[in-house]
Amino acid sequence: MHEASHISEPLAAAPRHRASWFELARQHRVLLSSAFLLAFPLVMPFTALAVNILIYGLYALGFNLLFGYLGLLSFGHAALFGTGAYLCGIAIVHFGMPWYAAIVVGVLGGVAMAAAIGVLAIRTRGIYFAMVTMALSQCVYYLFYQAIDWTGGENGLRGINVREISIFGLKFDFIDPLTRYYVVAAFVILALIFLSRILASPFGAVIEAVRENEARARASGYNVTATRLIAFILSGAFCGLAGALQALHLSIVPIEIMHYETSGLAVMMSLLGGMGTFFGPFVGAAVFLLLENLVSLWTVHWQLFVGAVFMVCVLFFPKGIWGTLLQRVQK
Amino acid sequence: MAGLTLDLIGLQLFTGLALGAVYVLLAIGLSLIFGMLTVVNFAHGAFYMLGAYVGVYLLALGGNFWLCLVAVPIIVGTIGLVVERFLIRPLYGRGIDYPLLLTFGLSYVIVELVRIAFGKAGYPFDTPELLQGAVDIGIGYFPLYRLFVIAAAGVVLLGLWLFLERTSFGLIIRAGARDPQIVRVLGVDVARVWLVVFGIGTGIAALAGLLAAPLQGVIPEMGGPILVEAFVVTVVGGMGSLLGAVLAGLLVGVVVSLSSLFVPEMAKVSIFALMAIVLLIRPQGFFGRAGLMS
Amino acid sequence: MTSSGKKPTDISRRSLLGTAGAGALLAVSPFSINILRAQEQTIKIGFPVPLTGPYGTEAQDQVRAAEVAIAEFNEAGGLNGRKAELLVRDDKLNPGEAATRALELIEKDKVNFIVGSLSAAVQLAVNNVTKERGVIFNSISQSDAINEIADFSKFTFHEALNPHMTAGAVGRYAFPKFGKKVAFLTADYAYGHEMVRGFREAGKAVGIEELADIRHPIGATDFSTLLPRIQALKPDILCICNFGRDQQIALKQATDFGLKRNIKLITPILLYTGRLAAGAQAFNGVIGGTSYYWGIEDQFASAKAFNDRFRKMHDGKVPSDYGALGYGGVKTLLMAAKEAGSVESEMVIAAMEALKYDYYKGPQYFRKCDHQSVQSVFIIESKTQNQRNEADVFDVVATEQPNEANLRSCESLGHKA
Amino acid sequence: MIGQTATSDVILRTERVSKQFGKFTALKDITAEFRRGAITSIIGPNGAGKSTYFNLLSGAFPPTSGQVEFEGRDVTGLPQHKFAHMGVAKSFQITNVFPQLSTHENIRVALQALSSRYNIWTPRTSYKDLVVQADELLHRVGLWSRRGRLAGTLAHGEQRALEIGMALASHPRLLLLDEPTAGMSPEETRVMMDLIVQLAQERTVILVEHKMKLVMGISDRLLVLHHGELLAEGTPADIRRNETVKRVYLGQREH
Repeated sequence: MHEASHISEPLAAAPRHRASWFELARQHRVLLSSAFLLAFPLVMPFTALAVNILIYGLYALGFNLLFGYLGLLSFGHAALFGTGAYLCGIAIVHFGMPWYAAIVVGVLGGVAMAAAIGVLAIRTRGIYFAMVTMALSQCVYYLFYQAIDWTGGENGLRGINVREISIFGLKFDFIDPLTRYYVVAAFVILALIFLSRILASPFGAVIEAVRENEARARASGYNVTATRLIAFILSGAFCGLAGALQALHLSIVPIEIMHYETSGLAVMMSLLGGMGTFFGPFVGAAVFLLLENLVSLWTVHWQLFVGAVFMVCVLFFPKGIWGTLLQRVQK
Repeated sequence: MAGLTLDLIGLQLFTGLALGAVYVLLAIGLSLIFGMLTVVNFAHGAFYMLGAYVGVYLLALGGNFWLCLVAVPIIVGTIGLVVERFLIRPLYGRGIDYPLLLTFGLSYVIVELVRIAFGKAGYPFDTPELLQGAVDIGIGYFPLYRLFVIAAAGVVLLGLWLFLERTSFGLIIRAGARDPQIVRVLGVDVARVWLVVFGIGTGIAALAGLLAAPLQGVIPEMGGPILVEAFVVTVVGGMGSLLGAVLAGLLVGVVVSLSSLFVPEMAKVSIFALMAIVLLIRPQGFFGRAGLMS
Repeated sequence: MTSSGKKPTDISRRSLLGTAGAGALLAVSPFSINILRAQEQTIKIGFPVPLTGPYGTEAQDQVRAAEVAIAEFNEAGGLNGRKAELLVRDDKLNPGEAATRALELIEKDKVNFIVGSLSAAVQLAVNNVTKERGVIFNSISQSDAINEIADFSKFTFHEALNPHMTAGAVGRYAFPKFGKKVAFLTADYAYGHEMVRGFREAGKAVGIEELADIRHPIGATDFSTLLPRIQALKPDILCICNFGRDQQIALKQATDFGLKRNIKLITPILLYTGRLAAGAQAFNGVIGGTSYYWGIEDQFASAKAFNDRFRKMHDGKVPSDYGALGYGGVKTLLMAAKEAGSVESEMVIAAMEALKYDYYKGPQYFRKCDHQSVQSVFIIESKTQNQRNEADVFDVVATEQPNEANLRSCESLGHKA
Repeated sequence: MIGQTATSDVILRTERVSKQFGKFTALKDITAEFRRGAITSIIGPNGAGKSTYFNLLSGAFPPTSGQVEFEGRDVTGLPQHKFAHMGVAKSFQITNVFPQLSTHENIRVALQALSSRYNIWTPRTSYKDLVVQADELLHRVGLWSRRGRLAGTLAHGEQRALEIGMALASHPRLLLLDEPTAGMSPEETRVMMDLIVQLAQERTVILVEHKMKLVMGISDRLLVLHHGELLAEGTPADIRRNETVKRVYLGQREH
C-alpha cells in the first residue's frame, strides 16, 4: 500500500487539470442556467410555452431532488404540485391576497402536503413507496375534487386574475407574456440558487450518502428516515412553488393537475432530461413539451412519439439527454 | 337511504365479486410477473385494452366470442413474449426502476398504436347472445354475463393453479418466485422461464380485457384507470403473492361495490384509502414477504 | 382589390418575421405588432377542441363543421374582402392545456375570436383567459356555470345549450308521458348536478315524486353496483344524468340488468357519436335531448342547407350534434362581424347581441344578460327498427321551441338585468 | 485508559439475548461482558451466529429477547444511527463504502454525521475543520495518496482501510469490526492487523473473525459461539486448552 502511494500521486491530480473548464462551468452552473433562461423565450415558438417549460422544469427539478439525488421514486408528486397551485389560487380568489403572499402560501402548501404524505409513506421502500405515494396522492385528488366550494371541483378553480404586479414600487403588466415569463423566471432562478445551495451543503452530502449506501450512512450516524423525510419536504417546496407559478400563469387551476398522469409527467421529464443532473429537468421539460407541441401540429398521435422517445431513453440513454451530453463532454 | 334491504346488500356483494373477478385476473398477471421478474409492469393496462381490441378485430373477421376466449390470450400473450425478449430483457440488472419506466413508456405507445389502427371513438361490444339478460339468483335478478365472468375467472385460476402445482414448468416457476438463485443453481434457463411468465401474465390481462369488453365497451383509454386499481389490489395482497392477488382482488371489488352503495361520494377514494391503511399497518401487504423491496 | 394587390407579399413576409421572432419583436416594441395587425389581415378564429382523448371523434366533427362556416363566409366575399381563417388547436380535454393554447392563440397568433371547447372545465378555463384579455369567446360546450355572473363577462357567449335547458325540455316531455315516480342516476360533478337541477325544475310543474338521487363517480366503469338499488326502487322513469362514456356504460349495463323492462330511461343529452360507438342495443328506446340532429332537415330549410354543404365537403357524412355547434359558433361570430363591419370586440359584441339568426336549426338569439343562445331543444328517441341508413339512429319525437322562460332567470344567475 | 468511569470497566454487556428469524433461532440466551480497553474477538465456525451477534451489538437490529447495555445504559432497540452518536462505530463484513464519492468525501461525510448534518444552506466546504480532520484520518489509515479517487475504484484492501477510517471518524470509544481481513492478501492482512493493534491502544475493539489463528495473537479475550450458543469464553490460552472448542474446530477444517 505504501509503495502504491507514490505512483498514484500524479494520477489524482491529472483529471482535475484536464476538465478545468468543465469544473468552472459546474461551479457557476446557477449563473449559466440563469443566463440561458433569460434568453430562452427568444427561441421558443410562443411565450406561454416557454413559461410552461420553466414551470414544469421546476416541478421536475423538485421531483429530481428526490428521485435523481436520493433515489426515491415517487408516483405522487402531482399532489405536491397541485396543492401549491390550489393554495396559491385560493389565497387570491377567496382571500384576496396579493400575488407574492399567495406564492408563499402555495410553497407552504407544498411543504405541508409533502410533510403529511411523507410521514405516512416514508417508512415504505422501493416499489411500495411509489405505490403508496400514488395512492395517497389519489386520496388528495378526491379531497380537492370534493371541496367544490374552495376548488371548483371538476370545473377547476377560476378567477386567479392578476393584472398588475408591483415590485419595489415599480408596476408591471402581468398580462404581458414576456413580463409573465421574466417574473416566473426570477422565481425559478431563486429556486436554482436554493437547490445549488442544498446540493453543496452538508445535507446534500447526506443525500448522496443515503443514495449511495443506506446501511453505511446509518452506521455512520445518519438517520436515514429523517433524511428522506426532509428531502421529500424540500421537494414539496419546489413543487409547491412550481404549482403556485402555474396558477398565476394560467389564471386557473384544473383538477387534472392532481391526476396521477401529472405525477407521471415529472417522472418522464426527469428521465428524459437526466436524473440527478442539475439542469436536466429543464431539458426534459423542454424536450417533452416541445415534442408534444411540434408533433401535435402535424399529427394527433403525438403520444406515440413521446412514448417512443421515452423508451429509447430508458433503453439506450439511462442518463437522459442532458446527462448523456454531460458525460460526453466530461470525456 | 331508500330501499336498502338485506337482499340488496347481498346483491351488491355479488356485484362486488364480479367486479373483483376482473381485478383478480389483472392482478394475478401483475403479481406473477413481479414475483418472478421483479418487473412492475406499467403496460399491463395496455395489454388489457389490447385484449379487448383483438376481440373486436376477431369478431369483425367473423369469429365468435367463445373462439376469442382462446385466441385473444394467445395472440396478446405472444406480443407479450416479444416485448419481454426485446425490450425488457436488456434492462435486467439495472435496478427495479428501469423496467417500470420502460413499460410506462410502452403503454403510451401501445395505446396510440391502437388509436391509429382502430380510431379514437371505441367500439360497442355486445354481450354474447347466450349470456344476455338477467337471472334470478334467489335474492334478486343478476345479469347472466356477470355470473359468467365470475365463473371464467374461477376457471382461469383453477387452470393456473393446476399448471403451477402439477407441471414441472410450474414447479420451476414456484421455486423461482421464492428464490431465483435456486433455479439458476438447478441449471434451468431462467431467461426462458421469465419469458414464459411474462407471456402468461399478459395473456391473462388480455383475457380480462376481453371479459370486461361486454360490460363497458371498448376504448383505447380503458386500460388506464383499471391499471391503477389493479396496482392497488397487488399491493394490498402483497406484491408477488398469487393468493394475495386473489383475495385482495375480491376484497377490493366488494369494498368498491359496498362503498358506492353506502357512501357513493367516497367510492373512488375508498380503495386508495384501503391501500394506504393496509400498507401503514402491514407494509408488505397481506401475503407479501417483508423486506422483498429493500 | 388592385390597390391591395401587392400588399399580401409584404404582409406575409412581415408575419413570417413576426412568427420567427415573435418574442424578440415583442420585447423591443410591443406597438409594432399592433401596427402590423392592420385591417387587411385575415380574420383569425382560434378553435381549441380536444382532438386527442376520449372525445376526439366529436372534436374532429367540430372542426369539420367549423370549416364549413369558414368556407361559406369566404365564398360570400368575407368581411369586405377580408377572409377568415380557422386556427385549430388540440386542448387535449385538459383545462391547463386549453388555457395554454388560448394564450398561444391570443399572444402569438393574435386571433380575433376564439370558438371551441367541449368539456365544461375546458370552456371555463378558456373563458377565464379570454375575458381577461378582452377577446370574444363563443363557447360550444354545455354547462350552466358559464352563464353565471362569476364566470360571465361581456366577451363571453354561449352558442351551445346548457343542461338546465336540455334536462328541462326532456323532463317536460317525459314526466307527463311515462309517470311521476322518478329516480336519478347522477355523475357526481357539477355537470351532473346541473342536469338534476334542470329535471327537478321541470318536474315541479308536473309534480313528480323523487325516489332517490343515486350518485356515481365521474369516469365510472361499473354501474352494476348501483343498478340493483334502482331496480328495487321501482321508478317509472330513471333519469341518467351523465355524459359521454359514462352514459354509454350506464345504458349498456342498465340494459344487461333488464332495467328497461319496466323503467323508461331518459337523459338530458343523447350524443349521436355516443350512440354510434356504443351500439343500438344499449341505447334502444332511450329518450334524450339534443341541440342538433341531422334528421331535423325535414323541419328546417337551414338545417337542410347546412347538412348538404357538410355532406359535400366531407364525403357524404352528416354532421353530429357537437359538429353543428362548431358550425354555429363560428358562423354567428363571422356574421356578427360582417354586420358590424369590423372585428373590433365592442362592435362585434353589440352585433352579436342584436343578432336574430337561423343558420342551421331554426330561429335563435343571444339573451342580453348572459349571452346564452336561446334556441329550440329537440327530443329524440334512439331506435333499432326502421333505420333508413347508418346515420338514421334517432327519431325526433318532439321539439321545444325557443323560450326564455325555459332558461334560468337572469336574477338567479346573479345578473342585474 | 481514556474515559474510564467509576461505574465499571465493562463497556458493553448482553443479558440473555436471543434472536429468532421466523422459526429459526440464530442466537440463544447469550450473556457476556466486554471489557473496556481490551481487544475481544468473537470466533466460531460458519453458521455459529457470529454475524447475528455482531449485528445485535452494533444495533443493526434488536434482539428478539434480552438486553444490550452500553456503558451501563440499556440500548436495546435504539435505532442504528444513535449507536454512532453514543460512540459505537462498526465496519461491515462485506466492503461497504460510498462508491461514487471520493475517498476524502467518504471520510468527511462520516465526520459530518456528528455535527452539521441537517444544514441545507452553508456550503459543506466551509466546514474547514472537517476537511482537515478527514485529511488526518486519511493519513492515519494510509490512504492520503488516494484522496481524490472515487472510493469504488480503490483496491479491495484500500476499501477496507477506508472503512476503518470512516468508523474512526465518529471518535468511537468502541470499535466493532466484522471480519476486517476477509478476502485480503497475506500482505494486506498483516497491514490490517497492525492497524487494529494500533487502534486498540486508544479504544475498545471487538472483532468478529472466522480465522481463529489470526486473532489468537492479538486478542485479550475470546468468545466462542457455536450453533447460536456461547460455547466458551476466556483468554487465548484458556481457549487453546478448551477441549470442547478443539472438538468443534477440528470437526471442520480451519482455513
